[in-house]
Amino acid sequence: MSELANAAGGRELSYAQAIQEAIAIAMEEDPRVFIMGEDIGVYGGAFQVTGDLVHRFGADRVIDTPIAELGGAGVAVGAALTGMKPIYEFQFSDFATLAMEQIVNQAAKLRFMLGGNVSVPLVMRFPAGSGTGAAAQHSQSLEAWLGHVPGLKVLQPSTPHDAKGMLLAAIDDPDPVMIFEHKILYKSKGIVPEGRYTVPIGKAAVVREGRDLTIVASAIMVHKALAAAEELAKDGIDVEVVDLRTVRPMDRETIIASVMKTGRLVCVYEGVKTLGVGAEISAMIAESEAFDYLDAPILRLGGAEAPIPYNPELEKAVVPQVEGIVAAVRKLARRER
Amino acid sequence: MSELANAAGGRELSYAQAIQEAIAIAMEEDPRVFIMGEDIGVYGGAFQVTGDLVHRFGADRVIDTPIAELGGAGVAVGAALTGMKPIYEFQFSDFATLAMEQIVNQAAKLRFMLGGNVSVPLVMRFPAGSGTGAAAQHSQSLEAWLGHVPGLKVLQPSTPHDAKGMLLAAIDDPDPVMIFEHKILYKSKGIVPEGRYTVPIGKAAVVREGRDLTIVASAIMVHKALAAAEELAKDGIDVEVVDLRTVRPMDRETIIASVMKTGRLVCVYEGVKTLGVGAEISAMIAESEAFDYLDAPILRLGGAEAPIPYNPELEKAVVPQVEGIVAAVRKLARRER
Amino acid sequence: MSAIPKAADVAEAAPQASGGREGDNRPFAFRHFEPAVLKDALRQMHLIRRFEEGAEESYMRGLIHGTMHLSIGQEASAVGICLPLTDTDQITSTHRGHGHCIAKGAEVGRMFAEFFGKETGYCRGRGGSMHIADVTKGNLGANGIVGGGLPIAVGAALSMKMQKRPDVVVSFFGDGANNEGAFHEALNMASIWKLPVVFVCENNKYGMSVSTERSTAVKNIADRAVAYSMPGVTVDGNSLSDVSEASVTAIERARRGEGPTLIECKTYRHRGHSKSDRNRYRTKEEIDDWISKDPIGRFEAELIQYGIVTDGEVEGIRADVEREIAEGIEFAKNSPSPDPSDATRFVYTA
Amino acid sequence: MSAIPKAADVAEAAPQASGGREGDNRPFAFRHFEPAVLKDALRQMHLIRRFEEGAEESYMRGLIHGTMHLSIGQEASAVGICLPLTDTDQITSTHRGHGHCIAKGAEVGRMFAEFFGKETGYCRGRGGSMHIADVTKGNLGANGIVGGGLPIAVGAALSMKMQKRPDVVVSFFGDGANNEGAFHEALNMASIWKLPVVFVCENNKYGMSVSTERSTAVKNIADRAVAYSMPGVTVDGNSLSDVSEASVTAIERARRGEGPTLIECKTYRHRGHSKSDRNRYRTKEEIDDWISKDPIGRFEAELIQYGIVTDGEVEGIRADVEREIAEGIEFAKNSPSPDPSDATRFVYTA
Ligand SMILES: Cc1ncc(C[n+]2csc(CCOP(=O)(O)OP(=O)(O)O)c2C)c(N)n1
Ligand SMILES: Cc1ncc(C[n+]2csc(CCOP(=O)(O)OP(=O)(O)O)c2C)c(N)n1
Ligand SMILES: [Mg+2]
Ligand SMILES: [Mg+2]
Repeated sequence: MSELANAAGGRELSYAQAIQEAIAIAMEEDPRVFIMGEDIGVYGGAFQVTGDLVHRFGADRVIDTPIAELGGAGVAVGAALTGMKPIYEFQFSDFATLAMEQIVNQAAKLRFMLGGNVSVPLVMRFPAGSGTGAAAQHSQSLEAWLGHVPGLKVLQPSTPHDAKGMLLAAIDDPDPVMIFEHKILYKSKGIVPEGRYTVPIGKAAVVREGRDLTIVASAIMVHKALAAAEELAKDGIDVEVVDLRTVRPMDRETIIASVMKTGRLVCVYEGVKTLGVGAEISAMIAESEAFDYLDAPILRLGGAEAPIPYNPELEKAVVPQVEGIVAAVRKLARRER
Repeated sequence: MSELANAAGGRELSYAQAIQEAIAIAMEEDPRVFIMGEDIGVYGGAFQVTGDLVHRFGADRVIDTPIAELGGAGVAVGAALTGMKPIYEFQFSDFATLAMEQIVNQAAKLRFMLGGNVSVPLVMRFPAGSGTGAAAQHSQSLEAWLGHVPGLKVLQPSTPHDAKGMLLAAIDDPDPVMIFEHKILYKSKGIVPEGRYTVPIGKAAVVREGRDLTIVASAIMVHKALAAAEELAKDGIDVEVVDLRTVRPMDRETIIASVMKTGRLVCVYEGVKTLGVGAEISAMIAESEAFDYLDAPILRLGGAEAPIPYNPELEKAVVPQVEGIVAAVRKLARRER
Repeated sequence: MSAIPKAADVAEAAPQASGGREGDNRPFAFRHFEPAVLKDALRQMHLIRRFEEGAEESYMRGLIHGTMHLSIGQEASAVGICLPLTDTDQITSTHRGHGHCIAKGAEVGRMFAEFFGKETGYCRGRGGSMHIADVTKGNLGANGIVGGGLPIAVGAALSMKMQKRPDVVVSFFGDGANNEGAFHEALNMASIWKLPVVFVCENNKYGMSVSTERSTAVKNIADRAVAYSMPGVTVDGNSLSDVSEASVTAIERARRGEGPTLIECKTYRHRGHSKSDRNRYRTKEEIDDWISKDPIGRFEAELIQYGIVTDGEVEGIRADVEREIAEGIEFAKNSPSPDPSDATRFVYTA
Repeated sequence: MSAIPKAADVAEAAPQASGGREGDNRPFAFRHFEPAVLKDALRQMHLIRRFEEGAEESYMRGLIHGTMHLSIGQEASAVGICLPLTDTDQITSTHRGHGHCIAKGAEVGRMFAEFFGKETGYCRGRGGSMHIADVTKGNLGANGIVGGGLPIAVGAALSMKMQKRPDVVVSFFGDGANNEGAFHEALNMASIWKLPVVFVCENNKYGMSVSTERSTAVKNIADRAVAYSMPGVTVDGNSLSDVSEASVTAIERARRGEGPTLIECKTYRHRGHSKSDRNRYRTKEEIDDWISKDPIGRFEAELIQYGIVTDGEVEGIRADVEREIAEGIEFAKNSPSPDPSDATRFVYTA
């Protein structure tokens, strides 16, 4: 794979390394870019995303904050309002519950409330998701919350390639962009081009083509969906997998086109099923021109209606797994209208 | 109307008065019940919901807090954990963004995280919605956020009758119950029975029967939907209106039965359309047995993808209005599959 | 001006700030500022007062919907604090922010237009009273969230420092806001990073209906400065001169890179908290007592006493202000409303 | 025990608290507590230490997944603070809460079981290390949110007061937590309402990797007590006796209805922040220096010096603890795991 990678001007990097590379590129290019958060300096970040950036850029541009998420987020907003381009790292997305005021009432609304006279070029990064045995207060997936908020853009890259390209797109963006990074993905590897490139905000990606059924999946679920698709191919069920990539603004065109082709839709996401990302995907399709092409109900596989438990078997049981996806798709694909 | 009211053991009360009556009944019955919040004492509450309760029950049970929503919510959680039954009033639901940590990480999850060893019998009240000219930071509808959180129950009563009955049910409930009260409804009037009664949590209400199409509406939109239904009746379109009443847990049975009867569904809600309450209603139907009965796409009329503007015409333009509902229903009802 | 622990730094710094002749016994402002500046300060105080009275009248006439928070009685604090600021210095303001906005150089016509929800308003009618901002003059905006501006101000100050700009940031907030977590987090960060920011608490004794005695565990808000190792001063917020002295001292300190200061201006709002206030928590005596300490009358009397203005000039200022307000209201009235089809504009830049 | 402003109240209250004979020059704990209590305090300190070492070993052996935060080195603070508490007094704890849990009377077997994710664990395997709670002993739980327990403790104290219970609440938190807004809001409310709560800051010099010098604008966290008009004391957190003296004083004050106290225990964690800590922010010298101040060795030496225990008794305590830990691990290992089909149980009561 590494030869292939070199040919394409890329190398294998982990998702965390890809993010770090994007930050470094942006900070080298633009003195307005800086990063702040808890333990992102000498510690290198709870998930080692910032790594040794503090040694490359100094503690004035890689700023360790006190443990104060509301204030920290507000500082980022104030800096963004006055000429800087901050990146704010939440240590875990769960702690963003302390900062919703600044994110939602201030960052998202300031441009609008001030009649277009300001922009808030701010990037926030949210390590999210379960699977680390860290229990209910360190494992949530809250992308649906921010996806509900006009003024924000909300991303969920699923590969190292996209993690780098979408972060660079986010830093270029004049508006506040929220990036949910699944913690389990940080160590996943993939080919990442060198240097600057961007992956557009608002574009889903068809990561596997298929004729029989569409799975729209987000973040880590993209990989589970792809694994399920391989399994299902053995049964002769040809699944198309769409990587959502952006929760807000959602890529209607790509998803609608896929469903119009396959006639069947399953949404797979880790966040709690009720009012999670898949609710919007489903509702968007059900009111679109794709409705008439639907040959079966729209299924959602989302997180269980429970907090994330500590025990590892319970923890697995509350989020969609490959077997569950396979079973659900099999049932839906065979259903006659 | 007042004769009728007396006959039924009720009187006309405003929505705000109905809530106050529920609080008073609960506080009289149970010394564990108390209410806390900002300016709920001598001021009587920003919307005069608590009125003169402080004079009836004293400042020790009608507690004015400092302006400190995170701390206040946490105090309520701590009291609920240790034998009391607090009611916490947010002055505006927008300020709950400061308290999400305590609501979501603590109140909602404590019972689960502690393996069922505790309950958190807590009621929180959130004055919500637009229409008062208070602009973007005082007009949000965030019920979808809390509807996404397992461990919480989330209510949106639309009438004085339900406001009283659901609040009493919420206070009786052993788990944390979040009640979104639309500010514009506070002065609306309706027949309210005297004394104690409860309206069940988790039950939607068919408030108008019809054959042609189902509107599921929540909070103030129930009234707009009813007005639209009257208008549409003139065209011979017979609309069934379902008052959602509970966002979490959602009443699947009532909504599915209605859609199986009418074959067409429009969801009307004030919160932002994307990932708002209607997304869940739509997705729930699209994956249910009602799917095969659908004769048309599922429409959603939700809030615009923008913060609430100050200017009154703009403010009206960003939330569903009767004319918009009428137009949408007309189009959908006439659509041939 | 009563100092509290740590205020020593302030006291030391003060002499540098105070200009004027040796042996000049007049209050600070009269020693420190040119007569023209002082006259303009009086004009601004009148302009704020009449702006808010004009808003009140407009509300009665149905020209304004929504609510409003008037700062009548608090003008010395807004004007006194902003006296040493330049147009590139920044402020964050509050729900009670008309005074700050005018003191930072905004035009009343565009402010009325915002109040009336017009396209010519500072926020094109999208923000209203609680969000008025004139960023061209360094006003980052009123804020509907109590305490919401505090961390934003710290971020702006970090920004000034990172960009090596000479500018400072002033963050206005109320006594009620001082119990919010945002206050604590903001002051702590400003202090550890030695940022050029001045925190100005306008202590009007009440956060809505709750008195500071009932809400706040310290007597003076400035007493909390100790918890952030920054100077804290409590001043008579109805004395333009006392306020300006604290402001000059704190702003010079901030500009020298020595870090933040907490200033508490003790003052009073003559009106209710907002339009829906039935005033059940203050006595008529208390209100009357404070009206007798009106900051505008006091400053006017001092200006006359020290020979900066004549009675006639005062009349002239009042007449000018009157005209400016009338013109502002006319401008606003005659301005176009936003087009409802534009309701979702300005959500995103791109 | 160094007092800071407002600590006068504490000093005055202290004599009431200290029992024992006239002219007794031994440290407070030796005057105040019965020998049996002191011996049990030593046993608890050993139990905490061995519990965490056992957890570490279990982690190495793959019996535990997830992370863990060890309090090795901080045992005097947990045990000293809880000494005067009854089973109906309440505590809120932190992510580094094993010590608090044991000091408040929990059984190590059920704690290990929780750690191992077993149905017999205190939280039936749903909570894990960061949520262990034994509510039957008044432990409202560890908390994964830094500062999350502070307002909850204030609420519990309000509850005690409303129910006219004689019980008090202790809220443990770290130095890192003292910069959270929740700290400010909680302490302010506790003070204005004079609630029976004691705030105990375990200052181990770092919030994860960031030292208090870099994160906190005051030298001693207890200096912040002034901002809430409550007594604030800083004690040597590695001295069981000093900690217990501050605790007894504060708890008696709380029980008398005189309101909250802020206690700061200066201490140190020997281990990294969590399992993923690569220790890039502390020197070996600093760690070794603190290991030499180990609270268990110190207390043991004092007990022997004052003739409360013999060397042989210490050996006995250690052996007992060893057995208790071994049995606890066995119990946990042999306990059943929850049934995955029960994954959504306990979300709602009804
Ligand atoms: C976070 C938040 N909580 C509550 C409110 C409602 N509210 C608006 S102003 C106010 C009182 C603020 O008091 P203070 O800070 O003293 O300012 P003042 O109104 O006295 O100028 C309250 C409670 C709000 N806007 N934001
Ligand atoms: C609100 C919140 N922010 C950040 C974290 C991540 N985190 C867990 S412990 C910790 C350090 C806490 O420091 P301190 O309060 O001093 O406690 P210590 O770990 O030293 O015992 C951090 C940053 C968290 N759990 N919660
Ligand atoms: Mg005030
Ligand atoms: Mg620490």
